Amino acid sequence: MDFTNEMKIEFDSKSINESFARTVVASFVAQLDPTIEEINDVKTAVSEAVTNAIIHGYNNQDGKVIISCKIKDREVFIEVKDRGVGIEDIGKAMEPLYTTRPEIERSGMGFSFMEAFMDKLIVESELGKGTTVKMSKKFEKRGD
Amino acid sequence: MDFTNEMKIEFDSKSINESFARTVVASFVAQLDPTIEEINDVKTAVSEAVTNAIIHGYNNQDGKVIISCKIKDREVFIEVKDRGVGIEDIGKAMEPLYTTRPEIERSGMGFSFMEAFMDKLIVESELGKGTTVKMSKKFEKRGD
Amino acid sequence: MKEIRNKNSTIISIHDDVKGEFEIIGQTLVVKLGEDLDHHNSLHIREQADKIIMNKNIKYIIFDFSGTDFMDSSGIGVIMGRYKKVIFIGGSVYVTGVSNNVDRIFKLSGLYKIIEKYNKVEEVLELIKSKGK
Amino acid sequence: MKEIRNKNSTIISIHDDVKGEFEIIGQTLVVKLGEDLDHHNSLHIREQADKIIMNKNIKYIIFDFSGTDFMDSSGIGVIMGRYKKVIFIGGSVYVTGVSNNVDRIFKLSGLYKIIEKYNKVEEVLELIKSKGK
Ligand SMILES: Nc1ncnc2c1ncn2[C@@H]1O[C@H](COP(=O)(O)OP(=O)(O)O)[C@@H](O)[C@H]1O
Ligand SMILES: Nc1ncnc2c1ncn2[C@@H]1O[C@H](COP(=O)(O)OP(=O)(O)O)[C@@H](O)[C@H]1O
Repeated sequence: MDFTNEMKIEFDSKSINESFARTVVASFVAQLDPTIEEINDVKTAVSEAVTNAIIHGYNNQDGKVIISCKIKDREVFIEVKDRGVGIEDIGKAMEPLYTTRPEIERSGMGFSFMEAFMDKLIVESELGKGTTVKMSKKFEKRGD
Repeated sequence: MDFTNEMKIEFDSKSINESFARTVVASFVAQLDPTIEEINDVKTAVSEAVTNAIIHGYNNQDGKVIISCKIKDREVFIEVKDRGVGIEDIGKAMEPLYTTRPEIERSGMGFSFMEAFMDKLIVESELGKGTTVKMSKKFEKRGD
Repeated sequence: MKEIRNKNSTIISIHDDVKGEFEIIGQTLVVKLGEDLDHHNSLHIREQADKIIMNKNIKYIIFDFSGTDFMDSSGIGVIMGRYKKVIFIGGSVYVTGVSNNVDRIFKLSGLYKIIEKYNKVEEVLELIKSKGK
Repeated sequence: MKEIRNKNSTIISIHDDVKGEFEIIGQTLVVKLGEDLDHHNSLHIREQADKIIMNKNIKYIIFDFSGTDFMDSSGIGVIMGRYKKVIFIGGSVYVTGVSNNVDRIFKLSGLYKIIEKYNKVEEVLELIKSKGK
Protein backbone atom coordinates (compact mmCIF):
# COMPACT_ATOMS: atom_id res chain seq x y z
CA MET A 1 0.00 0.00 0.00
CA ASP A 2 1.21 3.49 -0.79
CA PHE A 3 0.82 5.33 2.48
CA THR A 4 1.31 9.06 2.47
CA ASN A 5 0.67 11.74 5.04
CA GLU A 6 1.47 15.41 4.91
CA MET A 7 1.58 18.39 7.22
CA LYS A 8 2.77 21.93 7.06
CA ILE A 9 3.40 24.28 9.94
CA GLU A 10 4.14 27.96 10.13
CA PHE A 11 5.26 29.69 13.31
CA ASP A 12 6.85 32.87 14.61
CA SER A 13 10.59 33.28 14.38
CA LYS A 14 11.11 33.08 18.15
CA SER A 15 13.71 30.92 19.86
CA ILE A 16 11.08 29.51 22.22
CA ASN A 17 9.59 27.79 19.17
CA GLU A 18 12.73 25.75 18.47
CA SER A 19 11.70 22.99 20.85
CA PHE A 20 8.09 23.25 19.66
CA ALA A 21 9.24 22.69 16.05
CA ARG A 22 11.24 19.59 16.99
CA THR A 23 8.33 18.19 18.95
CA VAL A 24 5.89 18.72 16.09
CA VAL A 25 8.07 16.92 13.55
CA ALA A 26 8.95 14.16 16.01
CA SER A 27 5.33 13.53 16.79
CA PHE A 28 4.39 13.47 13.10
CA VAL A 29 7.07 10.93 12.18
CA ALA A 30 6.17 8.88 15.27
CA GLN A 31 3.53 7.33 12.99
CA LEU A 32 6.34 5.30 11.41
CA ASP A 33 7.22 3.77 14.78
CA PRO A 34 10.86 4.85 14.45
CA THR A 35 13.72 3.92 16.77
CA ILE A 36 14.76 6.42 19.43
CA GLU A 37 17.89 7.08 17.41
CA GLU A 38 15.93 7.83 14.25
CA ILE A 39 13.68 10.24 16.15
CA ASN A 40 16.70 11.97 17.63
CA ASP A 41 18.37 12.28 14.23
CA VAL A 42 15.31 14.03 12.85
CA LYS A 43 14.95 16.25 15.91
CA THR A 44 18.56 17.38 15.70
CA ALA A 45 18.37 18.13 11.98
CA VAL A 46 15.11 20.08 12.39
CA SER A 47 16.51 21.97 15.36
CA GLU A 48 19.57 23.04 13.34
CA ALA A 49 17.53 24.20 10.36
CA VAL A 50 14.96 26.07 12.47
CA THR A 51 17.62 27.74 14.61
CA ASN A 52 19.41 28.86 11.43
CA ALA A 53 16.18 30.34 10.06
CA ILE A 54 15.63 32.29 13.28
CA ILE A 55 19.15 33.60 13.90
CA HIS A 56 20.66 33.78 10.42
CA GLY A 57 17.62 34.06 8.16
CA TYR A 58 15.72 36.56 10.29
CA ASN A 59 18.61 37.83 12.45
CA ASN A 60 16.37 37.28 15.50
CA GLN A 61 13.77 39.68 14.09
CA ASP A 62 10.10 38.95 13.36
CA GLY A 63 9.31 36.52 10.59
CA LYS A 64 7.68 33.17 9.89
CA VAL A 65 9.37 29.80 9.74
CA ILE A 66 7.61 27.15 7.67
CA ILE A 67 8.12 23.41 7.97
CA SER A 68 6.60 20.98 5.50
CA CYS A 69 6.77 17.30 6.29
CA LYS A 70 5.72 14.42 4.10
CA ILE A 71 5.70 10.75 4.91
CA LYS A 72 5.80 8.32 2.01
CA ASP A 73 5.90 4.69 3.04
CA ARG A 74 8.91 4.67 5.37
CA GLU A 75 10.59 7.79 4.02
CA VAL A 76 10.31 11.26 5.54
CA PHE A 77 10.76 14.46 3.54
CA ILE A 78 11.24 17.65 5.53
CA GLU A 79 11.49 21.22 4.27
CA VAL A 80 12.42 24.12 6.53
CA LYS A 81 11.87 27.49 4.93
CA ASP A 82 12.39 31.13 5.84
CA ARG A 83 11.81 34.35 3.93
CA GLY A 84 14.88 35.95 5.44
CA VAL A 85 18.16 37.35 4.16
CA GLY A 86 19.26 34.30 2.17
CA ILE A 87 22.74 32.80 1.77
CA GLU A 88 25.29 34.31 -0.57
CA ASP A 89 27.59 31.31 -1.04
CA ILE A 90 25.83 28.06 -0.21
CA GLY A 91 28.95 25.96 -0.83
CA LYS A 92 30.93 27.93 1.71
CA ALA A 93 28.05 28.02 4.19
CA MET A 94 27.92 24.23 4.13
CA GLU A 95 31.61 23.78 4.89
CA PRO A 96 32.21 22.25 8.32
CA LEU A 97 32.96 24.84 11.02
CA TYR A 98 32.13 27.77 8.73
CA THR A 99 30.01 30.37 10.48
CA THR A 100 29.30 34.04 9.94
CA ARG A 101 28.31 34.48 13.60
CA PRO A 102 31.22 33.35 15.78
CA GLU A 103 30.51 36.27 18.16
CA ILE A 104 27.25 34.64 19.25
CA GLU A 105 29.10 31.33 19.59
CA ARG A 106 27.74 29.56 16.55
CA SER A 107 29.93 26.54 15.99
CA GLY A 108 29.49 26.27 12.22
CA MET A 109 28.36 22.67 12.64
CA GLY A 110 24.68 23.10 11.78
CA PHE A 111 24.79 21.93 8.18
CA SER A 112 27.28 19.16 9.05
CA PHE A 113 24.85 17.81 11.63
CA MET A 114 21.95 17.95 9.16
CA GLU A 115 24.08 16.00 6.68
CA ALA A 116 25.21 13.50 9.28
CA PHE A 117 21.75 12.76 10.66
CA MET A 118 19.69 12.73 7.46
CA ASP A 119 20.15 10.73 4.25
CA LYS A 120 19.87 13.67 1.86
CA LEU A 121 20.28 17.43 2.22
CA ILE A 122 19.62 20.11 -0.36
CA VAL A 123 19.92 23.83 0.40
CA GLU A 124 18.26 26.42 -1.83
CA SER A 125 18.65 30.10 -1.16
CA GLU A 126 18.33 33.46 -2.78
CA LEU A 127 19.73 36.67 -1.34
CA GLY A 128 16.96 38.85 0.07
CA LYS A 129 14.35 36.16 -0.62
CA GLY A 130 15.09 33.44 1.87
CA THR A 131 16.36 29.92 2.35
CA THR A 132 14.84 26.46 2.02
CA VAL A 133 16.52 23.40 3.49
CA LYS A 134 15.25 20.07 2.09
CA MET A 135 16.12 16.90 3.91
CA SER A 136 15.00 13.31 3.70
CA LYS A 137 15.55 10.14 5.63
CA LYS A 138 14.44 6.57 5.12
CA PHE A 139 13.54 4.76 8.31
CA GLU A 140 14.45 1.15 8.96
CA LYS A 141 11.79 -1.48 8.51
CA ARG A 142 10.54 -2.55 11.92
CA GLY A 143 10.34 -6.31 12.38
CA ASP A 144 6.98 -7.34 13.82
CA MET B 1 5.07 42.90 28.44
CA ASP B 2 2.73 41.90 25.67
CA PHE B 3 3.83 38.41 24.77
CA THR B 4 2.37 36.88 21.64
CA ASN B 5 3.21 33.76 19.71
CA GLU B 6 1.45 32.25 16.72
CA MET B 7 1.45 29.06 14.74
CA LYS B 8 -0.61 27.55 12.01
CA ILE B 9 -0.68 23.94 10.95
CA GLU B 10 -2.26 22.18 8.00
CA PHE B 11 -2.48 18.42 7.74
CA ASP B 12 -4.24 15.63 5.87
CA SER B 13 -7.76 14.70 6.86
CA LYS B 14 -6.72 11.28 8.23
CA SER B 15 -7.81 9.89 11.57
CA ILE B 16 -4.20 9.04 12.46
CA ASN B 17 -3.58 12.80 12.61
CA GLU B 18 -6.09 13.34 15.42
CA SER B 19 -3.54 12.55 18.11
CA PHE B 20 -0.87 14.47 16.20
CA ALA B 21 -3.10 17.57 16.16
CA ARG B 22 -3.70 17.38 19.92
CA THR B 23 0.00 16.97 20.59
CA VAL B 24 0.92 19.95 18.44
CA VAL B 25 -1.50 22.29 20.19
CA ALA B 26 -0.61 20.92 23.62
CA SER B 27 3.08 21.44 23.01
CA PHE B 28 2.51 24.98 21.73
CA VAL B 29 0.46 26.03 24.75
CA ALA B 30 2.98 24.31 27.04
CA GLN B 31 4.87 27.64 26.82
CA LEU B 32 2.31 29.04 29.25
CA ASP B 33 3.23 26.41 31.82
CA PRO B 34 -0.43 25.34 32.18
CA THR B 35 -1.83 22.87 34.70
CA ILE B 36 -2.40 19.27 33.59
CA GLU B 37 -6.12 19.97 33.66
CA GLU B 38 -5.80 23.02 31.40
CA ILE B 39 -3.70 21.04 28.93
CA ASN B 40 -6.28 18.26 28.94
CA ASP B 41 -9.12 20.70 28.39
CA VAL B 42 -7.43 22.08 25.31
CA LYS B 43 -6.51 18.61 24.02
CA THR B 44 -10.09 17.41 24.34
CA ALA B 45 -11.54 20.47 22.61
CA VAL B 46 -9.03 20.24 19.75
CA SER B 47 -9.63 16.54 19.39
CA GLU B 48 -13.39 17.09 19.07
CA ALA B 49 -13.04 19.84 16.48
CA VAL B 50 -10.45 17.95 14.41
CA THR B 51 -12.43 14.72 14.51
CA ASN B 52 -15.51 16.62 13.35
CA ALA B 53 -13.58 18.14 10.45
CA ILE B 54 -12.37 14.70 9.37
CA ILE B 55 -15.60 12.70 9.70
CA HIS B 56 -18.32 15.31 9.20
CA GLY B 57 -16.57 18.01 7.17
CA TYR B 58 -14.74 15.70 4.80
CA ASN B 59 -16.80 12.54 5.36
CA ASN B 60 -13.50 10.65 5.79
CA GLN B 61 -12.37 11.68 2.32
CA ASP B 62 -9.21 13.59 1.37
CA GLY B 63 -8.93 17.17 2.48
CA LYS B 64 -6.88 19.49 4.65
CA VAL B 65 -7.53 20.45 8.25
CA ILE B 66 -6.05 23.76 9.39
CA ILE B 67 -5.40 24.77 12.97
CA SER B 68 -4.35 28.28 13.90
CA CYS B 69 -3.21 28.93 17.42
CA LYS B 70 -2.36 32.23 19.01
CA ILE B 71 -1.05 32.92 22.47
CA LYS B 72 -1.58 36.38 23.89
CA ASP B 73 -0.30 36.78 27.42
CA ARG B 74 -2.10 33.94 29.20
CA GLU B 75 -4.95 33.52 26.72
CA VAL B 76 -5.03 30.94 23.93
CA PHE B 77 -7.05 31.36 20.74
CA ILE B 78 -7.56 28.28 18.61
CA GLU B 79 -9.23 27.97 15.21
CA VAL B 80 -9.95 24.62 13.59
CA LYS B 81 -10.98 24.92 9.97
CA ASP B 82 -12.05 22.60 7.18
CA ARG B 83 -13.11 23.21 3.60
CA GLY B 84 -15.69 20.44 3.73
CA VAL B 85 -19.46 20.17 3.41
CA GLY B 86 -20.38 22.78 6.00
CA ILE B 87 -23.20 22.78 8.54
CA GLU B 88 -26.77 23.59 7.56
CA ASP B 89 -28.18 24.52 10.95
CA ILE B 90 -25.44 25.50 13.39
CA GLY B 91 -27.87 26.01 16.28
CA LYS B 92 -29.19 22.49 15.94
CA ALA B 93 -25.70 21.02 15.43
CA MET B 94 -24.61 22.55 18.72
CA GLU B 95 -27.49 21.05 20.71
CA PRO B 96 -26.31 18.46 23.21
CA LEU B 97 -26.63 14.88 21.92
CA TYR B 98 -27.55 16.01 18.42
CA THR B 99 -25.67 14.04 15.77
CA THR B 100 -26.21 13.31 12.10
CA ARG B 101 -24.06 10.19 12.29
CA PRO B 102 -25.49 7.89 14.98
CA GLU B 103 -24.73 4.87 12.75
CA ILE B 104 -20.99 5.38 13.26
CA GLU B 105 -21.63 5.84 16.99
CA ARG B 106 -21.13 9.56 17.25
CA SER B 107 -22.47 10.63 20.61
CA GLY B 108 -23.45 14.18 19.67
CA MET B 109 -21.34 15.48 22.55
CA GLY B 110 -18.52 17.06 20.54
CA PHE B 111 -19.70 20.68 20.67
CA SER B 112 -20.82 20.29 24.27
CA PHE B 113 -17.33 19.17 25.25
CA MET B 114 -15.74 22.09 23.38
CA GLU B 115 -18.05 24.44 25.24
CA ALA B 116 -17.40 22.80 28.57
CA PHE B 117 -13.62 22.78 28.28
CA MET B 118 -13.00 26.17 26.68
CA ASP B 119 -14.10 29.66 27.78
CA LYS B 120 -15.54 30.73 24.44
CA LEU B 121 -16.78 28.89 21.37
CA ILE B 122 -17.90 30.32 18.04
CA VAL B 123 -18.85 28.16 15.07
CA GLU B 124 -18.93 29.59 11.54
CA SER B 125 -20.00 27.49 8.61
CA GLU B 126 -21.23 27.75 5.06
CA LEU B 127 -22.77 24.87 3.14
CA GLY B 128 -20.35 23.54 0.54
CA LYS B 129 -17.61 25.87 1.75
CA GLY B 130 -16.57 24.50 5.10
CA THR B 131 -16.57 25.08 8.83
CA THR B 132 -14.44 27.09 11.24
CA VAL B 133 -14.54 26.51 14.99
CA LYS B 134 -13.07 29.33 17.07
CA MET B 135 -12.30 28.69 20.70
CA SER B 136 -10.43 30.54 23.41
CA LYS B 137 -9.35 29.89 26.94
CA LYS B 138 -7.60 31.97 29.55
CA PHE B 139 -5.09 30.08 31.65
CA GLU B 140 -4.69 30.63 35.37
CA LYS B 141 -1.82 32.74 36.59
CA ARG B 142 0.88 30.48 37.96
CA GLY B 143 2.30 31.46 41.32
CA ASP B 144 6.10 31.50 41.28
CA MET C 1 -3.44 -9.69 15.56
CA LYS C 2 -2.05 -12.17 18.03
CA GLU C 3 -4.02 -14.69 20.07
CA ILE C 4 -2.68 -16.25 23.25
CA ARG C 5 -4.66 -18.97 25.02
CA ASN C 6 -4.23 -19.37 28.77
CA LYS C 7 -5.91 -21.85 31.10
CA ASN C 8 -8.89 -19.65 31.91
CA SER C 9 -8.76 -16.92 29.36
CA THR C 10 -7.89 -15.92 25.82
CA ILE C 11 -5.90 -12.75 25.20
CA ILE C 12 -6.14 -11.04 21.84
CA SER C 13 -3.81 -8.16 20.97
CA ILE C 14 -5.18 -5.88 18.32
CA HIS C 15 -3.74 -3.84 15.49
CA ASP C 16 -0.11 -2.87 16.04
CA ASP C 17 -0.95 0.72 15.55
CA VAL C 18 -3.45 0.66 18.41
CA LYS C 19 -2.30 -0.40 21.84
CA GLY C 20 -4.93 -2.44 23.54
CA GLU C 21 -5.82 -5.96 24.51
CA PHE C 22 -8.92 -8.11 24.74
CA GLU C 23 -9.22 -10.80 27.33
CA ILE C 24 -12.11 -13.26 27.46
CA ILE C 25 -12.93 -14.88 30.78
CA GLY C 26 -16.08 -16.98 30.53
CA GLN C 27 -18.86 -14.63 29.44
CA THR C 28 -16.82 -11.55 30.33
CA LEU C 29 -14.79 -9.49 27.91
CA VAL C 30 -12.07 -7.30 29.39
CA VAL C 31 -10.97 -4.53 27.04
CA LYS C 32 -7.65 -3.10 28.18
CA LEU C 33 -7.48 0.25 26.43
CA GLY C 34 -4.34 1.96 25.17
CA GLU C 35 -3.02 5.42 25.96
CA ASP C 36 -5.57 7.35 23.92
CA LEU C 37 -9.21 6.57 23.23
CA ASP C 38 -10.09 8.87 20.36
CA HIS C 39 -11.95 8.41 17.07
CA HIS C 40 -8.93 6.83 15.36
CA ASN C 41 -8.38 4.19 18.02
CA SER C 42 -12.06 3.62 18.64
CA LEU C 43 -12.55 2.27 15.10
CA HIS C 44 -10.38 -0.79 15.73
CA ILE C 45 -11.60 -1.36 19.23
CA ARG C 46 -15.24 -1.27 18.16
CA GLU C 47 -14.71 -3.69 15.30
CA GLN C 48 -12.68 -6.14 17.34
CA ALA C 49 -14.94 -5.99 20.39
CA ASP C 50 -18.07 -6.64 18.33
CA LYS C 51 -16.54 -9.69 16.70
CA ILE C 52 -15.75 -11.14 20.11
CA ILE C 53 -19.14 -10.19 21.61
CA MET C 54 -20.88 -12.03 18.76
CA ASN C 55 -18.69 -15.12 18.59
CA LYS C 56 -17.97 -15.70 22.24
CA ASN C 57 -21.43 -15.05 23.66
CA ILE C 58 -20.28 -12.14 25.81
CA LYS C 59 -22.61 -10.76 28.50
CA TYR C 60 -20.32 -8.56 30.62
CA ILE C 61 -17.81 -6.02 29.40
CA ILE C 62 -15.11 -4.36 31.47
CA PHE C 63 -13.35 -1.38 29.91
CA ASP C 64 -10.07 -1.03 31.75
CA PHE C 65 -8.72 2.53 31.53
CA SER C 66 -5.72 2.01 33.82
CA GLY C 67 -3.35 2.68 30.90
CA THR C 68 -5.39 5.52 29.40
CA ASP C 69 -4.50 9.22 29.65
CA PHE C 70 -6.81 10.68 27.08
CA MET C 71 -10.40 10.16 25.97
CA ASP C 72 -12.81 12.34 24.00
CA SER C 73 -16.46 11.96 22.98
CA SER C 74 -15.55 9.17 20.56
CA GLY C 75 -14.79 7.04 23.60
CA ILE C 76 -18.29 7.70 24.92
CA GLY C 77 -19.62 6.41 21.61
CA VAL C 78 -17.61 3.19 21.91
CA ILE C 79 -18.87 2.45 25.40
CA MET C 80 -22.50 3.35 24.65
CA GLY C 81 -22.39 1.20 21.53
CA ARG C 82 -21.14 -1.88 23.39
CA TYR C 83 -23.61 -1.19 26.21
CA LYS C 84 -26.46 -1.42 23.71
CA LYS C 85 -25.18 -4.81 22.53
CA VAL C 86 -25.16 -6.52 25.91
CA ILE C 87 -28.01 -4.77 27.75
CA PHE C 88 -30.69 -6.68 25.86
CA ILE C 89 -29.38 -10.01 27.10
CA GLY C 90 -29.25 -8.77 30.69
CA GLY C 91 -25.55 -7.95 30.63
CA SER C 92 -23.66 -4.96 32.02
CA VAL C 93 -20.75 -2.70 31.27
CA TYR C 94 -18.11 -1.63 33.80
CA VAL C 95 -15.17 0.76 33.73
CA THR C 96 -12.04 0.40 35.85
CA GLY C 97 -8.80 2.30 36.45
CA VAL C 98 -10.32 5.61 35.43
CA SER C 99 -7.92 8.60 35.68
CA ASN C 100 -9.07 12.06 36.74
CA ASN C 101 -9.13 13.26 33.18
CA VAL C 102 -11.23 10.38 31.88
CA ASP C 103 -13.47 10.63 34.94
CA ARG C 104 -14.34 14.25 34.09
CA ILE C 105 -15.40 13.17 30.61
CA PHE C 106 -17.56 10.35 31.98
CA LYS C 107 -19.23 12.68 34.47
CA LEU C 108 -19.91 15.30 31.83
CA SER C 109 -21.39 12.71 29.50
CA GLY C 110 -23.73 11.25 32.10
CA LEU C 111 -22.38 7.77 31.37
CA TYR C 112 -22.26 6.82 35.04
CA LYS C 113 -26.04 6.56 34.93
CA ILE C 114 -25.75 3.34 32.94
CA ILE C 115 -22.32 1.92 33.75
CA GLU C 116 -20.53 1.24 37.00
CA LYS C 117 -17.04 2.34 37.97
CA TYR C 118 -14.63 0.18 39.98
CA ASN C 119 -10.96 0.50 40.84
CA LYS C 120 -9.68 -2.82 39.56
CA VAL C 121 -10.68 -5.41 36.97
CA GLU C 122 -10.38 -8.15 39.61
CA GLU C 123 -13.10 -6.54 41.76
CA VAL C 124 -15.52 -6.63 38.85
CA LEU C 125 -14.63 -10.22 37.99
CA GLU C 126 -15.42 -11.20 41.60
CA LEU C 127 -18.70 -9.30 41.40
CA ILE C 128 -19.71 -11.03 38.18
CA LYS C 129 -18.76 -14.41 39.62
CA SER C 130 -20.96 -13.78 42.65
CA LYS C 131 -23.83 -12.83 40.35
CA GLY C 132 -23.55 -16.15 38.53
CA LYS C 133 -24.20 -18.07 41.71
CA MET D 1 16.74 33.59 39.93
CA LYS D 2 17.09 31.97 43.31
CA GLU D 3 20.26 31.66 45.34
CA ILE D 4 20.72 29.06 48.07
CA ARG D 5 23.86 29.06 50.18
CA ASN D 6 25.05 25.78 51.68
CA LYS D 7 28.06 25.11 53.85
CA ASN D 8 30.41 24.32 50.98
CA SER D 9 28.61 25.55 47.91
CA THR D 10 26.22 28.06 46.45
CA ILE D 11 23.36 26.88 44.23
CA ILE D 12 21.82 29.29 41.76
CA SER D 13 18.64 28.35 39.86
CA ILE D 14 18.24 30.18 36.61
CA HIS D 15 15.34 31.56 34.61
CA ASP D 16 12.08 29.73 35.30
CA ASP D 17 11.66 29.01 31.65
CA VAL D 18 14.98 27.17 31.50
CA LYS D 19 15.55 24.25 33.79
CA GLY D 20 19.11 24.21 35.01
CA GLU D 21 21.18 24.94 38.04
CA PHE D 22 24.60 26.36 38.84
CA GLU D 23 26.60 25.18 41.80
CA ILE D 24 29.86 26.75 42.91
CA ILE D 25 32.31 24.63 44.90
CA GLY D 26 35.56 26.47 45.46
CA GLN D 27 36.96 27.30 42.03
CA THR D 28 34.66 24.81 40.33
CA LEU D 29 31.38 25.63 38.64
CA VAL D 30 28.94 22.77 38.14
CA VAL D 31 26.31 23.51 35.48
CA LYS D 32 23.41 21.10 35.81
CA LEU D 33 21.70 21.34 32.43
CA GLY D 34 17.98 20.97 31.77
CA GLU D 35 16.17 18.60 29.45
CA ASP D 36 17.13 20.35 26.21
CA LEU D 37 20.29 22.22 25.35
CA ASP D 38 19.34 24.13 22.21
CA HIS D 39 19.87 27.71 21.05
CA HIS D 40 16.97 29.02 23.14
CA ASN D 41 18.21 27.52 26.39
CA SER D 42 21.88 28.17 25.66
CA LEU D 43 21.31 31.94 25.74
CA HIS D 44 20.46 31.99 29.44
CA ILE D 45 23.05 29.41 30.40
CA ARG D 46 25.82 31.29 28.65
CA GLU D 47 24.91 34.59 30.25
CA GLN D 48 24.58 33.18 33.74
CA ALA D 49 27.70 31.01 33.54
CA ASP D 50 29.85 33.91 32.38
CA LYS D 51 28.69 36.11 35.23
CA ILE D 52 29.71 33.43 37.70
CA ILE D 53 33.02 32.64 35.96
CA MET D 54 33.98 36.30 36.17
CA ASN D 55 32.81 37.08 39.69
CA LYS D 56 33.73 33.85 41.44
CA ASN D 57 37.15 33.26 39.91
CA ILE D 58 36.15 29.94 38.34
CA LYS D 59 38.84 27.65 36.93
CA TYR D 60 37.04 24.34 36.41
CA ILE D 61 33.65 23.80 34.80
CA ILE D 62 31.61 20.62 34.92
CA PHE D 63 28.65 20.41 32.56
CA ASP D 64 26.35 17.77 33.98
CA PHE D 65 24.11 16.27 31.29
CA SER D 66 22.48 13.65 33.50
CA GLY D 67 19.09 15.34 33.05
CA THR D 68 19.53 16.14 29.37
CA ASP D 69 17.85 14.29 26.49
CA PHE D 70 18.53 16.62 23.63
CA MET D 71 21.41 18.75 22.43
CA ASP D 72 22.21 20.30 19.06
CA SER D 73 25.16 22.32 17.73
CA SER D 74 24.18 25.29 19.92
CA GLY D 75 25.26 23.19 22.90
CA ILE D 76 28.67 22.70 21.32
CA GLY D 77 28.94 26.49 21.07
CA VAL D 78 28.13 26.90 24.77
CA ILE D 79 30.79 24.42 25.87
CA MET D 80 33.46 25.70 23.48
CA GLY D 81 32.76 29.26 24.60
CA ARG D 82 33.21 28.44 28.29
CA TYR D 83 36.27 26.33 27.48
CA LYS D 84 37.91 29.38 25.95
CA LYS D 85 37.23 31.37 29.11
CA VAL D 86 38.97 29.02 31.52
CA ILE D 87 41.71 27.48 29.36
CA PHE D 88 43.91 30.57 29.52
CA ILE D 89 44.11 30.41 33.28
CA GLY D 90 45.03 26.73 33.19
CA GLY D 91 41.50 25.49 33.85
CA SER D 92 39.56 22.62 32.32
CA VAL D 93 36.06 21.66 31.23
CA TYR D 94 34.41 18.32 31.97
CA VAL D 95 31.12 16.69 30.96
CA THR D 96 29.26 14.12 33.04
CA GLY D 97 26.12 11.99 32.77
CA VAL D 98 26.17 12.06 28.97
CA SER D 99 23.33 10.08 27.32
CA ASN D 100 23.80 8.13 24.09
CA ASN D 101 22.19 10.85 22.08
CA VAL D 102 24.34 13.65 23.48
CA ASP D 103 27.41 11.43 23.22
CA ARG D 104 26.90 11.06 19.45
CA ILE D 105 26.81 14.82 19.07
CA PHE D 106 29.99 15.24 21.11
CA LYS D 107 31.79 12.59 19.05
CA LEU D 108 30.68 14.13 15.77
CA SER D 109 31.81 17.57 16.90
CA GLY D 110 35.28 16.44 17.96
CA LEU D 111 34.71 18.03 21.37
CA TYR D 112 36.27 15.10 23.23
CA LYS D 113 39.66 16.29 21.98
CA ILE D 114 39.51 19.20 24.41
CA ILE D 115 37.15 18.14 27.19
CA GLU D 116 36.98 15.02 29.33
CA LYS D 117 33.96 12.82 29.96
CA TYR D 118 33.19 11.24 33.34
CA ASN D 119 30.18 9.38 34.68
CA LYS D 120 29.49 11.43 37.77
CA VAL D 121 30.07 14.97 38.99
CA GLU D 122 31.58 13.57 42.23
CA GLU D 123 34.36 11.81 40.31
CA VAL D 124 35.41 15.05 38.71
CA LEU D 125 35.27 16.92 42.01
CA GLU D 126 37.62 14.33 43.51
CA LEU D 127 39.93 14.66 40.53
CA ILE D 128 40.06 18.43 40.83
CA LYS D 129 40.70 18.18 44.56
CA SER D 130 43.66 15.85 43.97
CA LYS D 131 45.06 18.29 41.40
CA GLY D 132 45.02 21.08 43.93
CA LYS D 133 47.35 19.15 46.23
N1 LIG E 1 18.50 30.08 6.99
C1 LIG E 1 19.65 30.77 6.77
N2 LIG E 1 19.61 32.04 6.31
C2 LIG E 1 20.74 32.74 6.09
N3 LIG E 1 21.99 32.25 6.30
C3 LIG E 1 22.10 30.97 6.76
C4 LIG E 1 20.95 30.18 7.01
N4 LIG E 1 21.37 28.97 7.43
C5 LIG E 1 22.71 29.00 7.44
N5 LIG E 1 23.16 30.22 7.03
C6 LIG E 1 24.57 30.63 6.90
O1 LIG E 1 25.38 29.47 6.85
C7 LIG E 1 26.36 29.50 7.88
C8 LIG E 1 26.66 28.09 8.35
O2 LIG E 1 25.53 27.52 8.94
P1 LIG E 1 25.67 26.31 9.99
O3 LIG E 1 26.54 25.25 9.39
O4 LIG E 1 24.33 25.91 10.43
O5 LIG E 1 26.50 26.93 11.19
P2 LIG E 1 26.07 27.99 12.31
O6 LIG E 1 24.59 28.08 12.42
O7 LIG E 1 26.69 27.45 13.54
O8 LIG E 1 26.66 29.31 11.89
C9 LIG E 1 25.77 30.40 8.94
O9 LIG E 1 26.76 30.96 9.77
C10 LIG E 1 25.04 31.45 8.09
O10 LIG E 1 25.92 32.43 7.61
N1 LIG F 1 -16.72 20.32 10.74
C1 LIG F 1 -17.98 19.95 10.50
N2 LIG F 1 -18.45 19.88 9.23
C2 LIG F 1 -19.73 19.51 8.99
N3 LIG F 1 -20.61 19.19 9.96
C3 LIG F 1 -20.23 19.23 11.23
C4 LIG F 1 -18.90 19.62 11.58
N4 LIG F 1 -18.79 19.58 12.93
C5 LIG F 1 -19.98 19.20 13.39
N5 LIG F 1 -20.87 18.98 12.39
C6 LIG F 1 -22.28 18.57 12.53
O1 LIG F 1 -22.72 18.83 13.85
C7 LIG F 1 -23.19 17.66 14.47
C8 LIG F 1 -22.92 17.69 15.95
O2 LIG F 1 -21.52 17.69 16.19
P1 LIG F 1 -20.96 17.18 17.59
O3 LIG F 1 -21.64 17.90 18.70
O4 LIG F 1 -19.47 17.30 17.54
O5 LIG F 1 -21.37 15.64 17.68
P2 LIG F 1 -20.86 14.36 16.87
O6 LIG F 1 -19.52 14.63 16.26
O7 LIG F 1 -20.79 13.31 17.91
O8 LIG F 1 -21.90 14.08 15.82
C9 LIG F 1 -22.51 16.52 13.73
O9 LIG F 1 -23.21 15.31 13.83
C10 LIG F 1 -22.47 17.08 12.31
O10 LIG F 1 -23.69 16.91 11.64
